[in-house]
Amino acid sequence: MEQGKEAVKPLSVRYIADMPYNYHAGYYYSRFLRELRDNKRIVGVKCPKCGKIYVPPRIVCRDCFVKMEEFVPVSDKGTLLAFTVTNFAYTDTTTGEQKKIPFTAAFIKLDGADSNIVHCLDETDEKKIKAGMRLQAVFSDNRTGDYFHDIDHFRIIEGM
Amino acid sequence: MKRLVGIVGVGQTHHRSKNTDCNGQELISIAVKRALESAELTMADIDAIVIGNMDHFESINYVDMWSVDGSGGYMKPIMKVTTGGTTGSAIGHAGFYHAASGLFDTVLVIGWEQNSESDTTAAISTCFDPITEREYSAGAIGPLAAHYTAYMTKYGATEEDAALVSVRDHNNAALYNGYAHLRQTITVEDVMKSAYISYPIKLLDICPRSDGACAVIFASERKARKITERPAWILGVGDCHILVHLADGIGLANLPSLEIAARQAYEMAGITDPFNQIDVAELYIPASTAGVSWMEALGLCEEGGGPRLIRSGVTNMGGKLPINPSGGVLATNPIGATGLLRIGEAALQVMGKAEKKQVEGAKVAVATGFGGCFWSDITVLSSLPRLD
Amino acid sequence: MEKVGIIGVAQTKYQRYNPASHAELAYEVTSKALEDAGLTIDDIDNTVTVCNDFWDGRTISSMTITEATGSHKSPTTNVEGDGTYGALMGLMRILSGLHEITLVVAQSKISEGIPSVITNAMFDPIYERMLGLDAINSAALQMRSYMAKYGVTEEQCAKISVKNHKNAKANPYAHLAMDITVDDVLKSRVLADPIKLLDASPISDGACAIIMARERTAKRKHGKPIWIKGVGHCADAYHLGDRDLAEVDALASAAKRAYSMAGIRSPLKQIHVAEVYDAFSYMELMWMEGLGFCDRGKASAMVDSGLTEMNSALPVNPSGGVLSAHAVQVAGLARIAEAVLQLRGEAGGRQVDGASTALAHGIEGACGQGHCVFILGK
Amino acid sequence: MRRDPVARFQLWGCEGNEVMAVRSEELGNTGTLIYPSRIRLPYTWHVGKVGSRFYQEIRDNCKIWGTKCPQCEWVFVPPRETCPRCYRDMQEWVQVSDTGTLLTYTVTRYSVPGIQPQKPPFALGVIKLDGASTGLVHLLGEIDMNDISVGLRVKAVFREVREGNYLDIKYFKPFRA
Repeated sequence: MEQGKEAVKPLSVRYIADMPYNYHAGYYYSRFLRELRDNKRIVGVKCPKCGKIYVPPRIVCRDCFVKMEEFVPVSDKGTLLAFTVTNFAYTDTTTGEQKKIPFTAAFIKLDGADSNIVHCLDETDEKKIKAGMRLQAVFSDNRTGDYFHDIDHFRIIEGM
Repeated sequence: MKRLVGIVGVGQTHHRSKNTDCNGQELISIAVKRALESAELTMADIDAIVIGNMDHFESINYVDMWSVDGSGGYMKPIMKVTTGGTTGSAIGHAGFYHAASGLFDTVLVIGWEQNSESDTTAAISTCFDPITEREYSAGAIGPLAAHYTAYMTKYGATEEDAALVSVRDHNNAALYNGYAHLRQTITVEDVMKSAYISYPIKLLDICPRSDGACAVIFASERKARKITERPAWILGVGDCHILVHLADGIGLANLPSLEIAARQAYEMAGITDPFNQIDVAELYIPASTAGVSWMEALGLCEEGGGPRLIRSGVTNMGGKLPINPSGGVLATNPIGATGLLRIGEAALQVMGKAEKKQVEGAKVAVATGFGGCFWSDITVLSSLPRLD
Repeated sequence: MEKVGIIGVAQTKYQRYNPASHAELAYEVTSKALEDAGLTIDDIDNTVTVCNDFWDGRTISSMTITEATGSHKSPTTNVEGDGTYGALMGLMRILSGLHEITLVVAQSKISEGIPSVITNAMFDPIYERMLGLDAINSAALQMRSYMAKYGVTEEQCAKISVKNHKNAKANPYAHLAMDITVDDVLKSRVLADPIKLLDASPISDGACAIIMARERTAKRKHGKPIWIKGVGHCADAYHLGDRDLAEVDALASAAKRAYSMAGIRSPLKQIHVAEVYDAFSYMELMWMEGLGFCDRGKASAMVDSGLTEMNSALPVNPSGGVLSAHAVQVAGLARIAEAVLQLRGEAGGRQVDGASTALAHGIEGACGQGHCVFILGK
Repeated sequence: MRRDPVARFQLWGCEGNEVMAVRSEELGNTGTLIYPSRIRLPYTWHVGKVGSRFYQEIRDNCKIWGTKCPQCEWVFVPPRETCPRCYRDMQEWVQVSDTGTLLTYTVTRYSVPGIQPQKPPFALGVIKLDGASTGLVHLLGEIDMNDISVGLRVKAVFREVREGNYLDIKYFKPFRA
């Protein structure tokens, strides 16, 4: 090999990194997911100090830093705060395949909750969606304990 | 500040969309060698190293260990700090703390990313909670868009205001910064005509993804004074990592984390009148819309005063308070390095070494970092060891 | 170095499959550490979390425990590495003069992922990663190299495992506490020879938190602060082939730094108890050499003489060490927490009598490429 | 809107996914759930100029080259642009032998789907090639798993079809001069 003269075409190494994880839902999410699955009910957890209700439930109040233990149901209806229609393809990391697009990610404040949730709408035409719209959760018939499956999507309540 | 720490060297790569010439370690070494050269130091002078990036962008675990070939960390103290988008600013702060602790005199800080090695959107989607968020979360664009929509309604800001920010940053990069990734001048019309990503944010309003690295050398007061006549002294640091659920960031009227972080850093630095005391700012704005609405969190204007500030042109080069002479994040975004580039560029300004992008007579600069879940970091730098 | 004291420590019990989530584990140790220190979250003026995006299966993994540790309430950063590195970052933040009281939290749910897949990602993707290297078979390369260079036997390594699992019986937090014999170790299933199942540490979920404070504050807030006397960290070369795997130069350099800060000239005499990161049995031998408790290649003889057993000259890993509970990221911080308990005299059945100086050690990367050493004292 | 209505959640104590069986005896009756998922992503890593030349020489000529540090005079294989020990640029390329000495080895006997180059058991060793200062980690082949020993002389066996990656060297086999 003659030094420094030979043209080198840069190579690359390709492969798929595949890392399985058995995420543990823990005590708080598990309660939330079981209520969805078994009772079609959305529950949050209430801070004993400030009274804020967090959905999905979590162990500690963000503001008061006290442990929360009182689970309370909230409405399956709520208000659309913001949304994004995703039109560009990217890899679905749970499968390694391309994600199915378009989909509408929705940030929703459920009635009775003090925090917001993420889910999707069954509408992908941006012109038909407006922040402030009223929404309702649509549950799957065959529920498995998976938030993004048991609530299939949120629908826009007509006449709003 | 108990112990004074100064920045004495800054180096960066030429940022590109795809860097096939070198592997990650070699990319890092380019920035490191330039930083050493700028401070007229050798690797033997370095007492400790801090490095940061986003693991799943290159799929390398324990980057502090892996990087040793490029970072020069062989038989040296090295550690990794990572906090998402704020990684660059967090490692800058970590470098500062290394030197300020008195444990180390000369500290090399490295931020890097080879974004082209992975699907960045997919990799970033894994930052969302796997059980209750990940499925439909493709990034922070939605919340940023919602935020600006609310801001426009409340304060009469317009999409053109955001376009002005985009034009300012892109053109600064094109005209003054040879290292920048995107180096084309654009007009407000170009921005307005570009496609919507998520209303009101358009293609030319958002940052690219880049391959690149940045290295900054921090030194204790004694060492810094030996190395250079004019170090960039760190007068204040602040950070606030306020939220963890993406959805909770919706409906924020401002960027509270930046307000809190700025308050910490300003108090430390003795800044009471930010607009008049700060000469130049390098801000981590992921979208041009933030370049309008976050000005007030930094105390640069009154509530709702962002549009006025941007329209007046004072943040342009030649104005009273130039923002992002380097072109900022909208022109260059190697994610793990992005926040550190802000600190490095701000340091070059107060060291008087910013060359074509130099703001004449700049004595006080601020640099910010943004990321995670609406988190902010901020650094105040100056050519003066204290502001009186 | 200005005096910084550790005034609060907390650990969870380590176990495989802890049903609590990352945040729930982090909250448990945060609230316990606060209780131990007699503080509330409002007393904490900055936080260092220790999270790793691979082990946690999440980019920006620190987000997972931000609220649970209260780190959203004050300045914070996240160190990605062993817990000892997190503690070092916490220490530096206080020494800077900008902070008074630092909370350091590490949590780990190793049972969520596949350790071999995650540790495979330590190796260079353009070179060795394709060989199926992971934490176990790379350690096997090191163990063989060490045995070959210094004539160490598998039996001598097995003795470490026997000692540590036995010590663990007095540690309520330990994951694997048991009486085993050298023969049990030698006959256990071969994973990657010479490493056998009982030479290896378990997969544990768990968390640990410590709270440290500047001297004045530490004395005011706590009756028995344990002082940080010295600290050092250092990294060796990256590629396994660039290193002499049987040598411990990086550890020796880290230890030298920590010792000179702490005024330790004769480690064996001046240190009364050591908690070291024994992810595999042979590692304890190597680390003892790196820490200067004996000459290179002489640790096995030291173990043969029983010098590192409980009630001997230098008890090593009275807690049972990492062999008895291995929550990655947490394990080094847990070494510090255990050392603190020893110095406070609160180590219960695993107490080393009269301990006034202790060593805690963490490792980073493959085959102990990086090391961090803490010297603590009363 | 989910694509597949799969049962992703399982109660503690049920079988986990294919690679991680949850051991029921270790679980209490906590009613907590697990969520089997993964992070699966394609990556394209840039080898860089120096590494590409190394791979190219193996691929096209079955020759192994390293780079030599002007200061410590170590020859690094795989080659690096910068000496990791001295942090000096290395411009000198040095061809090393395809034969070498085994520094250490192990036989991996557990299986991990997705990351291993072949079905276990397989042998790995660190080989110091003649003329190199560093060891090269690689597979060992054409060898009885019980006959491997430190100090063994080995020789590279190249793949018939080479693609420009680490496995263009198929393995190292025992070699008698």
